[in-house]
Amino acid sequence: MTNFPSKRKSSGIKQWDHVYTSSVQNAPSHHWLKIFGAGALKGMVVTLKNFVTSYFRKPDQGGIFTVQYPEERYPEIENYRNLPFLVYDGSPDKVRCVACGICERECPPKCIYITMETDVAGKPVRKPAVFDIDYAVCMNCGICEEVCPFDSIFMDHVFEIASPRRIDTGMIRHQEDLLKSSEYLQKIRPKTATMIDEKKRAAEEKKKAVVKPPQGPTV
Amino acid sequence: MNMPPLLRDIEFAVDLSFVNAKGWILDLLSHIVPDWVVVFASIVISGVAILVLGPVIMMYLTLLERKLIGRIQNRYGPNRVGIWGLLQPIADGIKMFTKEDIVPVYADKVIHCLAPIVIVIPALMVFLVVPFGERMTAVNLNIGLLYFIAVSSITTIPIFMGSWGSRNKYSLLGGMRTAAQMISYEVPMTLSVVPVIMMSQSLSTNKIVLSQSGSYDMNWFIFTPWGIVGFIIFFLCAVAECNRPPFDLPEAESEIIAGFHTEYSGMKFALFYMAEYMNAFTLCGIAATLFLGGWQGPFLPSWIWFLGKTFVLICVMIWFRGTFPRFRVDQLMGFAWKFLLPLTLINILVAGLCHFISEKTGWIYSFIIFSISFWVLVRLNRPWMPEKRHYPLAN
Amino acid sequence: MDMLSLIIKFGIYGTMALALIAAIAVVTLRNLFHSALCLAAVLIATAMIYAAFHADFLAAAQILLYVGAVMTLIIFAIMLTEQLGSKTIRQTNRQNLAALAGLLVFVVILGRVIFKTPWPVTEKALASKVTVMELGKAFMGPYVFPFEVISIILIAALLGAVVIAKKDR
Amino acid sequence: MTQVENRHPSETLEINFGPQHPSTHGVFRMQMLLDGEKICSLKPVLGYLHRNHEQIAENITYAASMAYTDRLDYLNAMTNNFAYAIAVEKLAGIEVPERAEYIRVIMAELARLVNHITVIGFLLNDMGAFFTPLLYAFREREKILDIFEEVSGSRMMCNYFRFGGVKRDLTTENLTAIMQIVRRFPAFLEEFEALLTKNEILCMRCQNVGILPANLAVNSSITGPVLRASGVNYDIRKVDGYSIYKRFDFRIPLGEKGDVYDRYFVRILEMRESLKILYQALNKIPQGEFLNKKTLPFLKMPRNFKPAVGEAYGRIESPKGELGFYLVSDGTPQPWRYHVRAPSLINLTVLEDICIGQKVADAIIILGSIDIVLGETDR
Repeated sequence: MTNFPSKRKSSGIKQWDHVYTSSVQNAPSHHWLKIFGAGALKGMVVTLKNFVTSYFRKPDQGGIFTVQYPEERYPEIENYRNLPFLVYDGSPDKVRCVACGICERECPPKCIYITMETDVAGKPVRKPAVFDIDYAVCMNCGICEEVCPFDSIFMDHVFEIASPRRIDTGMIRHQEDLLKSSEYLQKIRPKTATMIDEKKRAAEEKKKAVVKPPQGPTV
Repeated sequence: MNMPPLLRDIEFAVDLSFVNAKGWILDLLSHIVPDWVVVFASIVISGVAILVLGPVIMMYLTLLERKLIGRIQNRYGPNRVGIWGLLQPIADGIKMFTKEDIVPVYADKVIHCLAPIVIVIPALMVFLVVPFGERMTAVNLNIGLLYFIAVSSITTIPIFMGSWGSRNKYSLLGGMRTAAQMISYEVPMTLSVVPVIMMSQSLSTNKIVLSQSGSYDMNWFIFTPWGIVGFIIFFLCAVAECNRPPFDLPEAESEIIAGFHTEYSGMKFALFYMAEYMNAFTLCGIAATLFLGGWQGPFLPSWIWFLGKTFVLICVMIWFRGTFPRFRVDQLMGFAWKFLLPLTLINILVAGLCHFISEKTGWIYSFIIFSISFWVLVRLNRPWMPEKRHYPLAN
Repeated sequence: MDMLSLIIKFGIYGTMALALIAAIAVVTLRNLFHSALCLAAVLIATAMIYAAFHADFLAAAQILLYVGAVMTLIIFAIMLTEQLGSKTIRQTNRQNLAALAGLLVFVVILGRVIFKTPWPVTEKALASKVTVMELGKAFMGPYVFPFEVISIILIAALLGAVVIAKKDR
Repeated sequence: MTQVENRHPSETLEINFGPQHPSTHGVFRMQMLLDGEKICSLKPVLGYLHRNHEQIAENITYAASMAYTDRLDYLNAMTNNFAYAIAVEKLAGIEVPERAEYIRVIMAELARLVNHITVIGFLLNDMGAFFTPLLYAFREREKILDIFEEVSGSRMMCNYFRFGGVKRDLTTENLTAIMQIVRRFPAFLEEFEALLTKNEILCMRCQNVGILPANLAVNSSITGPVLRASGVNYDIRKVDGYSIYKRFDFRIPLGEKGDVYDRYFVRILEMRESLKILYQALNKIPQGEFLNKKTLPFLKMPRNFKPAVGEAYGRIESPKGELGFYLVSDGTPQPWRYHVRAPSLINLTVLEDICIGQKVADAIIILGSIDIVLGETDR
């Protein structure tokens, strides 16, 4: 059980029935406020109060809650998801994505298009040749991120992507536009990135541990 | 008032600065040009002053309204164009001028285009009798008040023209609502003025103001029992006359979109708006003149008193807009005919009574009369009164 | 000052001409709504003429009652019968004879008034200005009986209207 | 219902309210026949926002539909997710851990708060109060949406529920923030009510307008606050006791007459009851799993999630009424049949009955008080 510090007295929670029933409606019927017009006047007092308090109250206490967008920005929330991007480690040619196509298959509005790269001999390489996402179609559900077994696709925090065009340079993003470094991921989503890094390290150690023993006897 | 002579002189000079400025210009002109030009120039100066004043007032009233309502709703209001958004009205004006001017295909084009022009004329004409300050009435008509009521009643016709000319069903509904509302509210408004006319024994706005002087120039009509009731009724009717919330049925945007100006765009729309805001200003100004002593008031120059009172009333109008939902048509009419009208008639009687008895007994009597009549009227209007309801909480 | 009076004169004649033109338009225009608007123009022009002849009260009353109230009702009626936004009703002049008769009666009355007035008008009559105060005193003094009778008739008419309107329910 | 018989052949005016109209809450059209301002007939015209929701869902995996349910009633994605999750869990027989149930209830009740204040704000907007109640409501709504964003990643399209739990755990900071909202909300409600409940104009507009009799409401299978405002004690939270609602102490406010005012006030009271539930849930929430570990592989590979052949109907008390998902599985990764019982659509069926004989302005507020969201109505 989560225990909350008892702030009951200060925050106004007294008795249940008192707080959770409408005192306005249950006002005694002989109240002087029953005069016709009193309710309207009371409403005017409320708006006047808000008018006055808008000058000195804080946003979360009933003051002005506008965020003056280009100058002020909303604090970034780590879990915020907007549009997907691809992660590379170190340099852009070391893409985490192996073009397995799971995200392409699971994407509900089908906004991802992937083809696998082939080497000179025509043998497929575990790397995407084409990785396009149509941002105009994407509905920011985050399923691609969830299903990706290689932790290579993540939801971005960038939302200023307005464009007058839908195709070409507009909303269809190619692989080179989608690629962002793992440092960027660390920056925008520190918790997730750390978790993934730890998982990877653990997996690598496990791999080493698994790979080493057979090496031993042969040497 | 016991003020040092120098201070009084200064006040006097400031008070009459606009009047004196006009006098100097005319003096200067009279040396150069023939007499009839001087007379003409006098009219032109007053006219130009009003023609400039009207739109400027309208522009900054919109800003004031948006700012105040913004604050009421815990927003900033316009604050991007200029400091505190002071250039916002100008930006709006530019936007209005550059917008496409749409005339519906099946509209009655002449009437459709004429309506916004016609609506501004009465709105500007009523400025003539508004006493902005001592000796600052453009035309001192001896039937000023009647003129004001008469001219402002013309406003229905351009609204009709707009609603009929645009051939839109929403506009038509809006036009019908306007007609009903304007006619209804003119009656209690005119009747609520009657006690003022009775007491000041004049229809001239200037004389009405002068009759409210007295100790500290504070002998305003609102400080009398009939004045307070008359003022409330007049103000409510004024709000209804200029179609502002909670009486904004003719342009109810959530019901009939924008009523009579649904089909207007660009500058034509702006003209409708201008007329509405100028009407709001003049009606508040007249309310201040009739009940709040107009430009009377101690210490400060007269025109500051007048503008101050007027803007307080306008702020109350804006406050109404920020608070109240809208009436329904039948309730609106009922409020005028079944509630305000009887109250105005009673008010006239009370005013007569107060005239003949001493002030103290007058207060007591009128308080009793008003409470009884208020109670009776509320009883009679039972169908609309809020019901007390019981809400069981089931398990 | 000569110039000024000339301007005023022209103004008055212009208003008269406007009133006449608008009056002709009222009967000749085929669109009912346009006719009604022209009627409003006639009434306003008449009020302006009154005002020019120092009958301020009459002018204001004319605008208040005729333009503000009567015209509004007429236009209201037109809008209600206009099949609401569909095709407009055309104005027809079928009652030519009746109109002619009415016109004749009007001309006769007007002629009588003109012939009965002692021309040229005396200076004294011109100087006397009827103020609102005097009007009020007249209503409450010598003319109190007709005034009250008219109010009773109006109230009766009002009640009658309510009764007729209520009958439907 | 009250039929307006044509006593005297007066001219009627046919008028289209919408699809582009400021107060039809989206692209909804009401074809009205007016006699003056009185409504003689009213035909709701739907389908302007039809997006083929059910067909899409029948062609994608079960998990992928979760994101689409957000778009049904876009004001409360949380409850839509809840209903869908319950339906799929019934279909596949998935257990939900204790903590997850608590998180679900907390989110659903927060969504109810969001929905009800927004609806009341919009109702007042329809009534002509120039945005003031709406913006006060939005001020509080923002705080709750902040919570949604923190836990789910999106303010409105939450996509937060998963089969067998939720996507992410609530942190202690989240819980404290929610507690703060719950603590401060009554004060806001008092202010809101001081502005509205006793306002004479609001009473005049709302009382005895759009009366929905209890028998008509039951016969037309109306649900939610609209039904309860007519005095019928029916709340699926009590009737089904789904999830863990049986553990909480809360009551169902009932209306007296079934008019717009009752619908307004029942919502206010419901918010207070929701606060009670939230308060209890926040105090009782246990530690533990937030997601059934068995379903994790399915979430990683949605194609492998193939419920056994069968059908299931999961329903919850969404803020708008009974929201149900009917699923038929044929053993493939896609549902064979997927149907949504949308409360908005079914509540809308009485619109004509309760609007006839009222004024135009009333029709608008009746529509506002029924509380439709076109995303759900047209699907």
